[in-house]
Amino acid sequence: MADGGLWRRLLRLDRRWIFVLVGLATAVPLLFPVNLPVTPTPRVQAFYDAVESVPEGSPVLLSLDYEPDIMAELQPMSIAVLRHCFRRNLKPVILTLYPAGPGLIERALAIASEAEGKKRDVDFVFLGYKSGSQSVILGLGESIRSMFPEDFWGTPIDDIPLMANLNAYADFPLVINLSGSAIADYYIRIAATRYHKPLLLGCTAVMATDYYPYLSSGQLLGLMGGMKGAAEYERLAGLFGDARRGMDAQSMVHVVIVILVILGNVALLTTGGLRRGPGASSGGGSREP
Amino acid sequence: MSHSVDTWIMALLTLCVFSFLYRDNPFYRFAEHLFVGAAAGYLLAVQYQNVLVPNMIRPLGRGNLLPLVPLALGIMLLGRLAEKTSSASRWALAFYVGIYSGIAVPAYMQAQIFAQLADATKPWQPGWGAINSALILIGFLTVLAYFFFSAPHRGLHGASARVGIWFLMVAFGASFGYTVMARVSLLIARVQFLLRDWLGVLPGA
Amino acid sequence: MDEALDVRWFDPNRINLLVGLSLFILFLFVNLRRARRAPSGLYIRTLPALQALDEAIGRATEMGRPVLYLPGLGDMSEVGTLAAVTISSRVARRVADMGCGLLVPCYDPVVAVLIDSATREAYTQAGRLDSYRSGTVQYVAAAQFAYVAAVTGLMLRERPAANVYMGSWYAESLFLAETGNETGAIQIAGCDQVTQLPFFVCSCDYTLLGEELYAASAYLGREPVQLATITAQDWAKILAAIVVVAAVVATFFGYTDIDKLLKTS
Amino acid sequence: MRQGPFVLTFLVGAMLIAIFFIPHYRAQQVQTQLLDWANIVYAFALALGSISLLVLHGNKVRAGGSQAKYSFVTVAALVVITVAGVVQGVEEGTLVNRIYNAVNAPLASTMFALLAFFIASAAFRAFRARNTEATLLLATALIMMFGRVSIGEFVWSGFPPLTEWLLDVPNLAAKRGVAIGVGLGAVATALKIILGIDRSYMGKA
Repeated sequence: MADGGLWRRLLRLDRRWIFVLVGLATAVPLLFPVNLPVTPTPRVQAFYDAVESVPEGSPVLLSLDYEPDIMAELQPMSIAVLRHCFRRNLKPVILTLYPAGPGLIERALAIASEAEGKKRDVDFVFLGYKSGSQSVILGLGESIRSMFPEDFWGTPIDDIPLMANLNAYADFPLVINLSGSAIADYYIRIAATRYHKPLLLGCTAVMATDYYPYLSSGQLLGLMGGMKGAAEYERLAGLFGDARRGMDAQSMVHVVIVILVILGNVALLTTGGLRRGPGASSGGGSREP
Repeated sequence: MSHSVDTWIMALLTLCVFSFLYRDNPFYRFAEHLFVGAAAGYLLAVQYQNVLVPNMIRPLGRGNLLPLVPLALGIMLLGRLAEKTSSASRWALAFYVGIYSGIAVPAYMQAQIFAQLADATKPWQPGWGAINSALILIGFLTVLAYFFFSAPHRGLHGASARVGIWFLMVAFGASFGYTVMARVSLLIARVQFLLRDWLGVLPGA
Repeated sequence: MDEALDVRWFDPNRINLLVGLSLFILFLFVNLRRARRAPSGLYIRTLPALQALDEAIGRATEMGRPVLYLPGLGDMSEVGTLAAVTISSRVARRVADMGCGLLVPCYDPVVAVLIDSATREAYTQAGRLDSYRSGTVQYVAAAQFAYVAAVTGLMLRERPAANVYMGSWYAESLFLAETGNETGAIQIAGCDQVTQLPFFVCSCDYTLLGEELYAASAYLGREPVQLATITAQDWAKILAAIVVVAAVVATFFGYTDIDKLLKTS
Repeated sequence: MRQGPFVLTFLVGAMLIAIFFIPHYRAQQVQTQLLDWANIVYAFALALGSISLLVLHGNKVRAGGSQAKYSFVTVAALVVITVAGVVQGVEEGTLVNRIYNAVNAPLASTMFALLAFFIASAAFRAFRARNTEATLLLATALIMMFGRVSIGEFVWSGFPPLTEWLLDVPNLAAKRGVAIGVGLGAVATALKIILGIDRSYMGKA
């Protein structure tokens, strides 16, 4: 009876206990990391290799298009890519097509440039935000100057020596887009397809599968999806950032959910029951078959 | 601990929202009402600055009279503020609905139907891949059978519809499991914000 | 940027789409004729979710609690939202007939105006305009999670007996459906976004999958003319299946370019 | 006059369908113009909606009671942000931008993060092997979850390729079937509205 009662009670478990478990599974690994290994997938490896293959000292065009709501997935990518570029002595030219983007990018740049000891206007240029997403991406094929006459801090582009010979996609050996929206499609259509530029994409985990076809067609050279993609990249670049820190918590939360589901099903079996407990709603199968 | 006012505001609002997990309470209610007002106000300000000013006010100022058409429609819409004038808004609605239905017809035809058909009629993968191609074909046909409305789910049609729902369930399970990580990422970022940016108990990035 | 101006009056790359669209319109008109000639001749299988809708409204009336109708987070450029608007007028009519309360918080301001006028009209036709309160249909905020915050607040404080989700939904689907589940409301959902369907299936009592959302308005209307469009869709599905199977067969005989006929620019 | 709006919907809708097939630059200019106008009408609708939101919460404040203070928060936030945004703009460095970053952004991302909790509670409650369909849903979801995290690879190296297969084959098949059905449903719905077959969106049952 006691045992059966326990399982029965588990079936009706107040969901707030689940919330507590999820909360702990997130916070504890962040405070006490064990650093589970991260194995890079071929797509992220290809992303990394593409950055590695750019000759030292070359400029790289970096479009970072996201806002605070999804920064959890994309900000770690930005920091990792920037730091990797800095280490290889590449010169990133950065822009954003989202009005709430500059604040985030400023922070990412501060972290990356401080860590690698790089200076603005010498080692990188931040052009800031420009509205009109698709038309800006088109405009970058012709003239960066007409799109961004000044950089983010108000310095005229022509006063920045690094920008002297840079004015269009043609002047960059590589374009990188980290995006949480359809902006990625525009870069694929315009920068990669029309201007035949090598293009790398970082996006949210949910978006990633939609872009696999562009890898096989060669329009994308590499693809990094979500926090896991960012963690793989950090691992390749020998960095230890927010994504890798987060992966322990990811594993923990996933394990907690899997164990809960298994326990729920054991309880269902033990209590003999296809009878529904109170509070249990119809599962996937209650629909008309 | 952070010394920035903004960080404190951010942290307290974050905690207000988290408190919802326990139950509805005055802190959550405060955050909820603040959020609705702030979001509605922000949207209004953005629309004014990014749509009305460049597309209506400035052109009218330059003597371009075309924006008078949407201005008239917009005023008709505002007619709803009073009972007497509210039927004028039907014209503005009719215009708006017409535009988006008109765009939708070819757009859905192209992006949903033809794009998928073009993909489905591609030659099969060679070798073992052909098994996958065959499975995709079976899944596609049985799911279509499930959605077929003009016949009851009986006999062969019923059997295919049943297989169709199995494919749907596998797809739903995959989508569900795949999404967990994205959601957990967002939670991790919030916890990192609280522990690091606000409390300062985690090492910096 | 400065491409030569296009002066063609027809895009030959889109001829396949024109053919497809013409065929579909043809199917539509043929079935409209059939429906007008023999209104009872078209068979349409039932959707349990829509039968449950009546029960849910009935239960809300008995309990003296409102029905919460949520038209999705799509804007008008998504047809799922148009479907949500047409369904709202059917739901409003039933709610007005039964005399129970209705709450419709909206994400998109245009949708709010449309549903407000449709609902008013439905109450008028039911002869109960006197019981229509302004504020029944209310714009909240066109920001995803601000809207979610307001709606969860509504669920917890007004305790609707039935939550009806119809339209295009995104990440908020699970948030709302889980909160609604916790309040014990009967939940009926319809969604055309595949990625969100699993969450509704897990947390709602009934879910209209994909195109069932579009069929719902016709089902609830029950006019033969409406049902004719569903039959036209079924014909198009058969055609799609035939095209795909034919293409597979053709590739075995060495014709491998069928997919190019369906490519559009 | 009752018919007038439906005629307008038909004309605008039919014109936009036609324009899809006409690449002529003048036709494309017409489409751009109409979309511009629709955006302006939207801005007016947003103003109308915000006014009604203001009225709603204004009335609640006036009515007093324990909830009045919350409505006051909504009203204050809406008014302050709208006025500041219209006067000063919404760009980086403005008051509205600062409020957005300190209030809207953390509230939105924390609400979003709550999904991590709900996805866990939904999984616990709904993933019960009651029948074939539910079992398929639950099994695929568990495999996906394991295949996505480091610890899954640790347990069995076959998890990641299996998850890719689930996404690429059964998931693709089901999604394709749903997409074509949704496409047809959407085209039919939009056509019904353009042709005036379904007028229920304006309350005509």
